[in-house]
Amino acid sequence: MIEAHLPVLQVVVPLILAPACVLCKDVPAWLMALLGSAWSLLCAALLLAAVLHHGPLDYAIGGWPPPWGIAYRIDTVNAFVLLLVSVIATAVVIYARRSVASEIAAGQHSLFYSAYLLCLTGLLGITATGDAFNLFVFLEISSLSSYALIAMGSDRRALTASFQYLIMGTIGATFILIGVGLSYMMTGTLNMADLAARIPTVSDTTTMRAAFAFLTVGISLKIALLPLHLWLPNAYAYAPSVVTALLAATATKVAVYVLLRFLFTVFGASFSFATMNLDIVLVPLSLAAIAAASLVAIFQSNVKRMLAYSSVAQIGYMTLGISLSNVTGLTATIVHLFNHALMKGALFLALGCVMYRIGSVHITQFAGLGREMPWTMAAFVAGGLSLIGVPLTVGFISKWLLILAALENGWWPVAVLIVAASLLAVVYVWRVVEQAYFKPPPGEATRGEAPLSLLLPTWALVAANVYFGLDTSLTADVAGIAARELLGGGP
Amino acid sequence: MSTPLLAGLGILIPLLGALGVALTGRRPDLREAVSLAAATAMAFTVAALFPEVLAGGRPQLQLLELLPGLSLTLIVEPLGLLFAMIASALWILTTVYSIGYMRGNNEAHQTRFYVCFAVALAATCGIAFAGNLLTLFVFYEALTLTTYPLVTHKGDADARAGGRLYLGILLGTSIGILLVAIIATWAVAGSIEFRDGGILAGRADPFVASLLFALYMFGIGKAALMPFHRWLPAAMVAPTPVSALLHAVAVVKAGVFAVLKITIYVFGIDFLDATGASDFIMWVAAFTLLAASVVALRKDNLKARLAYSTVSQLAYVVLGATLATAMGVMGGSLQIAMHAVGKITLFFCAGAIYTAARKTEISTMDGLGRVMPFTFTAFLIASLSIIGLPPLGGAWSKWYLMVGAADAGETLMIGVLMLSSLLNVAYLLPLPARGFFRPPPEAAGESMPPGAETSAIRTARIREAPLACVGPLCITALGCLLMFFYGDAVFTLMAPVIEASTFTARLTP
Amino acid sequence: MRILAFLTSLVALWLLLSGFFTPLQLSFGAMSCAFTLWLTVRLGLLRHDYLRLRVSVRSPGYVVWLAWEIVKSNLHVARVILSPRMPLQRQVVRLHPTQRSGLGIAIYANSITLTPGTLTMDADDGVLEVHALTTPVADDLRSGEMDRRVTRLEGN
Amino acid sequence: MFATAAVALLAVMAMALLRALAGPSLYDRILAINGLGTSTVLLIAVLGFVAGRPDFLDIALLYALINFIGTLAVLKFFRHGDLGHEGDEETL
Amino acid sequence: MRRSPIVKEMSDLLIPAIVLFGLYVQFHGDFGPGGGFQAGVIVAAGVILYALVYGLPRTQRLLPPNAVRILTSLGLLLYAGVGFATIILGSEYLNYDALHADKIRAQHIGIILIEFGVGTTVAAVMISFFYAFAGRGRS
Amino acid sequence: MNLLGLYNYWIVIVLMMVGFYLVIARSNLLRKVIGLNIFQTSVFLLFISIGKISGGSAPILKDGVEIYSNPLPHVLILTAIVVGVATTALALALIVRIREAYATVDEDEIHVQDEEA
Amino acid sequence: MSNVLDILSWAAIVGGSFFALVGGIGLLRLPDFFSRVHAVGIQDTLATGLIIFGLLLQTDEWLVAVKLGLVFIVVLFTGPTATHALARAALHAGFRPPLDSETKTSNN
Amino acid sequence: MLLTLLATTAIGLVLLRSLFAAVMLTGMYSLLTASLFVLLDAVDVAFTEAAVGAGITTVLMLGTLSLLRVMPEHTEPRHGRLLPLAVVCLTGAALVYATFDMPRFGDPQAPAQQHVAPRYIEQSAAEVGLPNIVTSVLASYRGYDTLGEVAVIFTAGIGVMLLLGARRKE
Ligand code: NA
Ligand code: NA
Repeated sequence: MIEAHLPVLQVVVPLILAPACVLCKDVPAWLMALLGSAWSLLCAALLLAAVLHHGPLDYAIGGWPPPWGIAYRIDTVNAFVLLLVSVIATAVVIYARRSVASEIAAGQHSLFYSAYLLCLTGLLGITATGDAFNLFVFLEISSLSSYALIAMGSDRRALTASFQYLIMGTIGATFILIGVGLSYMMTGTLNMADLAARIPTVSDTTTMRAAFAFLTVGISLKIALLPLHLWLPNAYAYAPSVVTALLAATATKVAVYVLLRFLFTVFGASFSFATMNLDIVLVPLSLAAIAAASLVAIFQSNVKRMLAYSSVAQIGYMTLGISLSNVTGLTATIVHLFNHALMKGALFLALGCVMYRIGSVHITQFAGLGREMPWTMAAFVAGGLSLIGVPLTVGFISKWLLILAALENGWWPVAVLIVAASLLAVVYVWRVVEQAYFKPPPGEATRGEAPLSLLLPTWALVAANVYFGLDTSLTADVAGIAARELLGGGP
Repeated sequence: MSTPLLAGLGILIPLLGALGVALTGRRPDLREAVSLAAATAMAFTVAALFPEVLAGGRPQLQLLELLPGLSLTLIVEPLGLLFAMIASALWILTTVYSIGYMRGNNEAHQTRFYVCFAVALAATCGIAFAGNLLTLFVFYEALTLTTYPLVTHKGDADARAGGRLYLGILLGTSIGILLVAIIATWAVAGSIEFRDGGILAGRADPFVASLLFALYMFGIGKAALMPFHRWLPAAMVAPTPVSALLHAVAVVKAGVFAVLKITIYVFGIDFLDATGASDFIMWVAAFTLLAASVVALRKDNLKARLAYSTVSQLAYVVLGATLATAMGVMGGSLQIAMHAVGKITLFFCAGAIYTAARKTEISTMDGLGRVMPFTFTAFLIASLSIIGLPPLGGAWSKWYLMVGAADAGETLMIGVLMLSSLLNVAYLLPLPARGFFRPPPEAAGESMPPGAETSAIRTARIREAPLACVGPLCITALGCLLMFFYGDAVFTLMAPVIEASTFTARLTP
Repeated sequence: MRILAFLTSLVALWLLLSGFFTPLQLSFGAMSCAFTLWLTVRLGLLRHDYLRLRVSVRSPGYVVWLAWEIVKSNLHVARVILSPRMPLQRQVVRLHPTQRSGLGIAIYANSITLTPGTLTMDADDGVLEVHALTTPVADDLRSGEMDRRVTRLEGN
Repeated sequence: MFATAAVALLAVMAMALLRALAGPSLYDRILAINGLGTSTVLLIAVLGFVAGRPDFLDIALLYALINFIGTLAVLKFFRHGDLGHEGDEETL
Repeated sequence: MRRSPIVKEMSDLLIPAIVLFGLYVQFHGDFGPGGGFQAGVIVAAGVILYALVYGLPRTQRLLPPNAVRILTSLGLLLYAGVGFATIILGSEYLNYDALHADKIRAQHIGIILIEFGVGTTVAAVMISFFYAFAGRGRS
Repeated sequence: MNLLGLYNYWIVIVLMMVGFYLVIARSNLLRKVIGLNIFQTSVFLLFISIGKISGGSAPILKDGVEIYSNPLPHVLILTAIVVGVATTALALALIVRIREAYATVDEDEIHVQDEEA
Repeated sequence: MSNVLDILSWAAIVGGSFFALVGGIGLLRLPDFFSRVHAVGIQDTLATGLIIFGLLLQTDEWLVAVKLGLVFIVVLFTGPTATHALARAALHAGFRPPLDSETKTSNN
Repeated sequence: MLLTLLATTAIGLVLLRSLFAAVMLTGMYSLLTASLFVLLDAVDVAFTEAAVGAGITTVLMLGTLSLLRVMPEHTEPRHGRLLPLAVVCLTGAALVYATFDMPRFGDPQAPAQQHVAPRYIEQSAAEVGLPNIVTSVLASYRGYDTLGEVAVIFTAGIGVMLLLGARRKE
C-alpha cells in the first residue's frame, strides 16, 4: 500500500516532521531531522528502482487528475535528483549533530532542524512535482528556509549574504512566476506534461518567447549562473558549515534540474535551442563561468568562499552540458549534478571539521593542519582531487563525458577550456594543501582531529567520490537513461 | 598462477610492501627487511612474466570498467615488461642503497620514505603494464603524487619550492595537455586501447596527427622535453636515493617509456613516418638534447649537473621515437635501459660522496678519488657508458639511434648525436679527472673556496661510504658493462613489437 | 451576568454576520463565540460593569440626536470648505466633561470628533482639548448640551 | 448611479493621494491615508453593487478594521518608535 | 501623560468584534471571500491591536510566545496530518473522499479541517512576527 | 493586435518596472524590500488580469449569474501573496539584525565596513 | 414604491458622493493639519452615512443590509477614534494648531 | 483610473525621500491594488491583499523602522544608476514584447479561460460542493499548493524566530 504513495510520502514526511520538530527539545529535534532525511533517502532509493523497472510513476495528489489537480510525476531524471538530494541530506544531518551544537546557540536547535527539514522538503518537492506553480511554492519553501539557515552563520556577513540572496532569490522566483503566468496565459494549464503538449501550438507567439526568457533567467538566478551568481559566494562562505554543505551540494543542483525540466520537458529541445537559440547565450556564459570563477577562486583567502567560486565554475560545466543539447552532454550534466554534489559535500564537510576545531576557514589557519587533523585534511585532498577531475574519482567521469559531448559537437576549444579549468582547480586546491602540509602550525597549541561523528559522514562522501568514480553503473547509466528521456527518446 | 594475475601481482606486491613498511615503521630493521623482501618479490614476479612474453604472449587483466570503452586494463607487452624489469631490479639495489644512505645521514621520516617509495614502484609497474591510455594516465598521476612527498622529503623552504615546481609542471602538463590528447584520441579514433600498429593509423590526417603527437610529447612532462624540463633539476632537493629513483628509474623513465609506448601503440611507427607528424618534435628533442648538455656543463653542483644530463639523455629517447624508424625506436628502447643503469650509478656515486664527504659541488671534490676509489671508478664506468663508448651498455643505444637517424635520412641528427657525445665527455669526465688527478684541497694552497678549511680537515678523515652505499653502485657499474654483452637480449625482446609496428621490418642489418 | 450580556452580543453579531443557519454553521458559531469570550476574558477586556449594557439600552435616543447634529455640522463645514475665501476661525476649546466613566468620556469625546468642525485633540486628566474650525461650532460645544446628553446616557 | 459614486470616490482618493504625497508633515500623510482608507471602504461597497455582487461587504468591513489598526500602529510607532511599548505609560 | 481613554475604550469594544469577525471569515470561506488565511490574519490583527494599546509585556503574559509557537506547528501538523489520514484511509494524499462515504460531505470535512489548520498557523505566525519585531527593541 | 486590450497590461508592466527598479537601484535595504513588494504586487495584478473575463463575475456561485471569471489565477495569487508576506517578514528580520550588527542599513556603507574588516 | 426608493437612494448616493468630494477638497484646501482633520471627518460621517444609506435602499437581501450597517458602524467607531489619536499624537509631537481666536475654557 | 492612482503611488515611492512615507505609500499601494482586485472579480485576493499588504506588511515595516532608529533619511546615495535602469528597461521591454501576442484583456476565448478552469466553474459544485469556487480550488483541487503555502508561512515564522528570537548580543 505504501509503495503506491512513495512519490508524495517522499516529500510530505519531512514536511510533517518540520512542525513536529518545533515541539521538541534539541536532541529529539535532531532525531526528527535524521528520521526525515533517512526516510527520504529510503523513498528515493525505492522510487529510483521502481522507475528503472516500471517507467515513470504518476501520483495525483488529492485524487484530482492532472491538469485539474496537482500531480507528481517521477521519471528517471527526478528520481535520480531525489536520490542525490536525500543522500546528501542524510550525510549532512548525521554530521550536523556535533557541528550544529558548536555553531548554533543552544535552544535554537529545534528551530534550526525544523528549517533544515523544510529546506529538504522544498528541494524534494521542487524535484518531484509535475506542476509548474507547485514548483514555485516549494521553491519558496526551500528558499525561505535557506535564507534563515544561512543567516545563522556566526560572522555578521552571514546576515548581509542572506539578505542579498533573499533579494536575488526573490527576483528569480518572481521571474519564474511571471514566466509561469505568461505560459498559463497562452495555454491555460499549469501541469508540465499538459504544457508540453500545448506549447507547440503557441510556440511562435511573442508571449511564449517571453515566458521562456523569464523562466530561464529566473531559474538561472537560482542556479547562480554567471553573471547572476553574485549571491552565492558570500552565502556559502558565511553560512554555518552544515548549511553550506547542504546547499552547495543540493540547492543549485535542484535548480539545474528545474532548468533541464523546463528546457527539455516543458518547452522541448527544439523550441529551446532551435527556435530560441538558447545555446548562443548559454555557451558563452557557461564558459565564462568556468574560466572566470575558477580564476577568482584562486585569489580567495577564505577557503569556503574559494570553494563557493569553484561551485560557480562547476555550474558552468552543468549549463555547458545542457547547452550542448545532445545525449552525451545531458548525461554529463546529470552525472555532474550527482558527482559535484558528492565532491562539494565532502569538501564542505571537511571544512566543517576545520571550523569545528579551529573556528575559522581562513587559509592561513590551515597551516600545519595536515599533521594535526590528518583525516580531515586527507578527506579534503581526496575531495580536491575529485574536484580537479583526477581519474578514479567522480570528477573525472563528469569531465570525461562533458568533453566527449563537446567533441561530439566538434567544439574543440570548449574541450580544451574544460581541461584548462581543471588546472585552475589544481592551483586553488593546491594552495590549501600546501598550507596544510607544508607550513608549520602557528602556535604551540595542538589542535586535535575532529570527532568521529563529523569524520564518518565526511569520509562516507569521500568514499562515494571514489566508489562512483569506479562504478558508474548507477550514475552514468542512469543519467544516460535520463538524458534520453529528456530528449524525448524512450528510456 | 595464471600470468594475467601475475601482472596484477606486480602492482599489488609493492602496495603490500608499503603496507608492511607502514605497519613495521617502529622497528627499522624489520621495516627495511620488509622493503627489501617486497622489492625482491616484485622483481621475481615480473621476471616470471618474461618467458611467456618472449614467446609472444600478451597477458591481459581488466581491473575495472568505468564507462563502456573506458577501463583500467593491464596488458603485459615487451616494452612494458622491459621497463618493469629494469624498475624492479633497480628497486632492489636502491633499497639497499637507501638503507645505507638514510641511516648514514640520519634522515627523518624514514617510514614515510619507504612507504612512498614502494607505492611509487607500484605506480611505475602500473605504467609499464598499462593496457590503454587511461590506465597509463592514472598510474602516471599516481606516480607524480606518490613521489611528491619524496621530493619534498626535507620539508624546508627549498624542498617546498622544488616540490611545487615538480608537482606544478607534472600535474599541469598531464592534466592540461596529456589528458586533452587522450580525449582527442578518443574523439578521433574512438578508442584509447593500445594496439599494435597504432590506433590513430589511418584515422587522423597529418595535421591532426602532428598536433596530437606534439600534445603527447609535451603532455608527458616526465619526459622533460624543453620547455617543460624545469621540474627535473628542481626535484634535486630530494635525498639522493630519491634522485636516483626519480632520474634513473621511475619518474623520468616512466615519461620516456610513455613516449615510446604512445609512439608505437597509439600512432604506429609507419603512420608517424608516413605523416611526418613527429618532425617538429624531433627538432625539439634535438634542441633539448644539446641545450641541456650545455646547461649541465655550466653546473658545479653535481646533482644539478646530473639532472641536466638526464634531461638531455631523455631527449635521446624522444628523438629515437620521433625518427619514426624501427631502428630509432629500438635505440630509444635501449636507451631507457642503458641510461637507467648508467645514471643510477652516477647518482649512487653522488650520494656516496655526500654521505662520506658531505660534498655537493664538483669544484670541491679534488682528490677525492684517492680516498674513495670504488665510488670514483664506478662513476667513470657509468660516465663512459652514458657517453656511449664500448664495451659499455650505452654504446648500443647510441649506435641504434645513429642507425635510426641514418634510416630516416636525418643526417643532421647524426651530427647532433655526435656533438652531444662530445658534450657528454665534457661534463661527465671532469669529475673522475679531478677525483683522481687533482691534489686534495689542502695541497692546493690559497685558492681554497670559503669554508673549505673545515672540509679540508675532514678530507683527511674521509673514507669510502658505507658498504650499503658502495655495494649497489659497484653492482650497477658492473651492470653497465654487462649490458653491453646482454644488449641483444633487450633487442630480442623488443624486435617483435617494433616489427609489428612497421611494415618494413629493417631490424636486421 | 455581564458575561451573559457580552455573550449575547457576540451571538447576535455572529448571526448577523453569518446568515447561514445550518446546524454545522451554528455549531461553528457557538465555538467561535465561546472562543472569543474566552479570549476577551483572558485579555481582561470584560472588566466593565453594567455601564455598557445601560449605555446601549439608552443610546437610541442619543444616536438620533447626534445624527442630526452631525448632519448640521457637516453642512456647516462643507459650506466653509467650499466658500472661496474659507472663513476659518480656528480655536481651541478646553472642556471639563461631567461624565464619570471612561466610556462616558470616550463617547463624549468621540461625539465631538464625529461632528465635523470640532475635534477632540486631547483627553487628559478630565480635560478635553477640542479644536474647532469655526466659532459657531465652538459655541455649540460650549453650550454643553452634548455633555449633558452623554452624562444622562451614563445614568446613575 | 453607482458609477457616479465610484467616480466621485476615485476622485476623492486621488485628492487624498495628492495630500499624502504633498505632506508636508508626516501627520498630514497619515491623515490622508486614513481618509483614503475610508474612501476605499466605500468604493468597495459601491463596486460590489456595480458588479451586481453586493455580498462582498466583508471586504469593506475588513478594510475599515485594517485601516484603523494601521493608523494606530503608525501613531504608536511615532510616539515611541517601538510598537511593543506598554500602553499604560504613554499616550496613544 | 496617560493613554487616551478614547482609544482604549474603542479598542476594548473592537477587539472581540475583530476576533469574532476573523472566526466568521474562517468558517464562511466556503460561501464567500475568506478562509483560513484571511481569518488567521484578522484574528492576529485583533491581538496586535491589543498589543498596541496594552503593550507587549502584558500581551505576552496573557498569550505566551511559547504557546503561540506551539500553535504555529499545530496548524501545519493538522493540515499535513489530514493528508496522512486520507492515505491511511486508502486514498491519495489529501484526497478527502476517504473521509466520509458521501463525497460532498467528505470534501467538506476535509476542507474545514485544513482551513482550520491554515487559520491556526497563520494567526500564530502573524502574532509571532509581531512579537519578534515589537519585542526586539526591549532587552 | 488590439492596443486597447493591452493597455491594462502596459500599465501593470510600468508598475512592475518601478518596483524592480527600486529593488536593484536603491542602496537602502528597507527600500529594496519595499521595491520587492511593489514588484510582486504588480505581478499579482498581471495574473489577476489574466483571469478576468469581460462581463464575468466573481467566481462564487450564485443563482442567475452566467459568466464567472477564472478562479485559478486567484488561487495562485492567494498563495503568492502569502509567499510575498513571508519573504517580506524574513527580509525585515534580516534588516533588523543587519542594523544591529552594522549600525546601518545602507548597502554601500555595509560594503565599506566589510571591506575594512 | 420602488420608484420612490430608487430616487431616494439615488439622492443619498449622490449626496454622499458630493460630501466625499467636499471632504477631499477640504483635505487639499484647508491650510493646516488640524483643520484638515475636519475634512476627513466629513468623509467619515455624512459621506459614508449617505452612501451606505443609498446602497441600503438598493438591496433586498437582509444580510447585505446588515453588513452595510456593520460597515457604517465600524467606520463610525474607528474613524473618529483614529483621527482623534492622530491629532493627539500630533499635539504631543509638538504641533500646535494655528489659531484665529484665542483658547477658551468652558466650565460646564 | 485606479491604475493611474497606482502609478502615481508608485512614482511617489520612487521620488519620496522619507522612508516612513515610503512605508505608508506601500500600504496604500496595496490597498489600491486590492480595490483593483475587487474590480477584476478577485474578491478573495482582494481580501487577502488588504489584510496582508495593507495590514500586516505595514505593521511589520513600521516595526522594522522603529528598530532601525534612522527615521528620516535624507541622503540616498545612488550607486551606478545606469545598469539598474538598463536591466529594468530590458525587463520591461521583454514584458511589452510579451503582450504583442497576448489574448485581449477580458477575452472569454483566451486559452486560460478555455482549458482547466471551466471544469472548476462547471463541476466544482458537484464535485466539491462549495459555492466559492476559489475555496474549492484552493482547498481541494489544488489543496497541495495550499499546504505548501502554509509551509511557506510556517517557514517564515521559523526564520523570524531564529533571527529575532535569540537574545540580542550587545
Ligand atoms: Na645526460
Ligand atoms: Na648529452
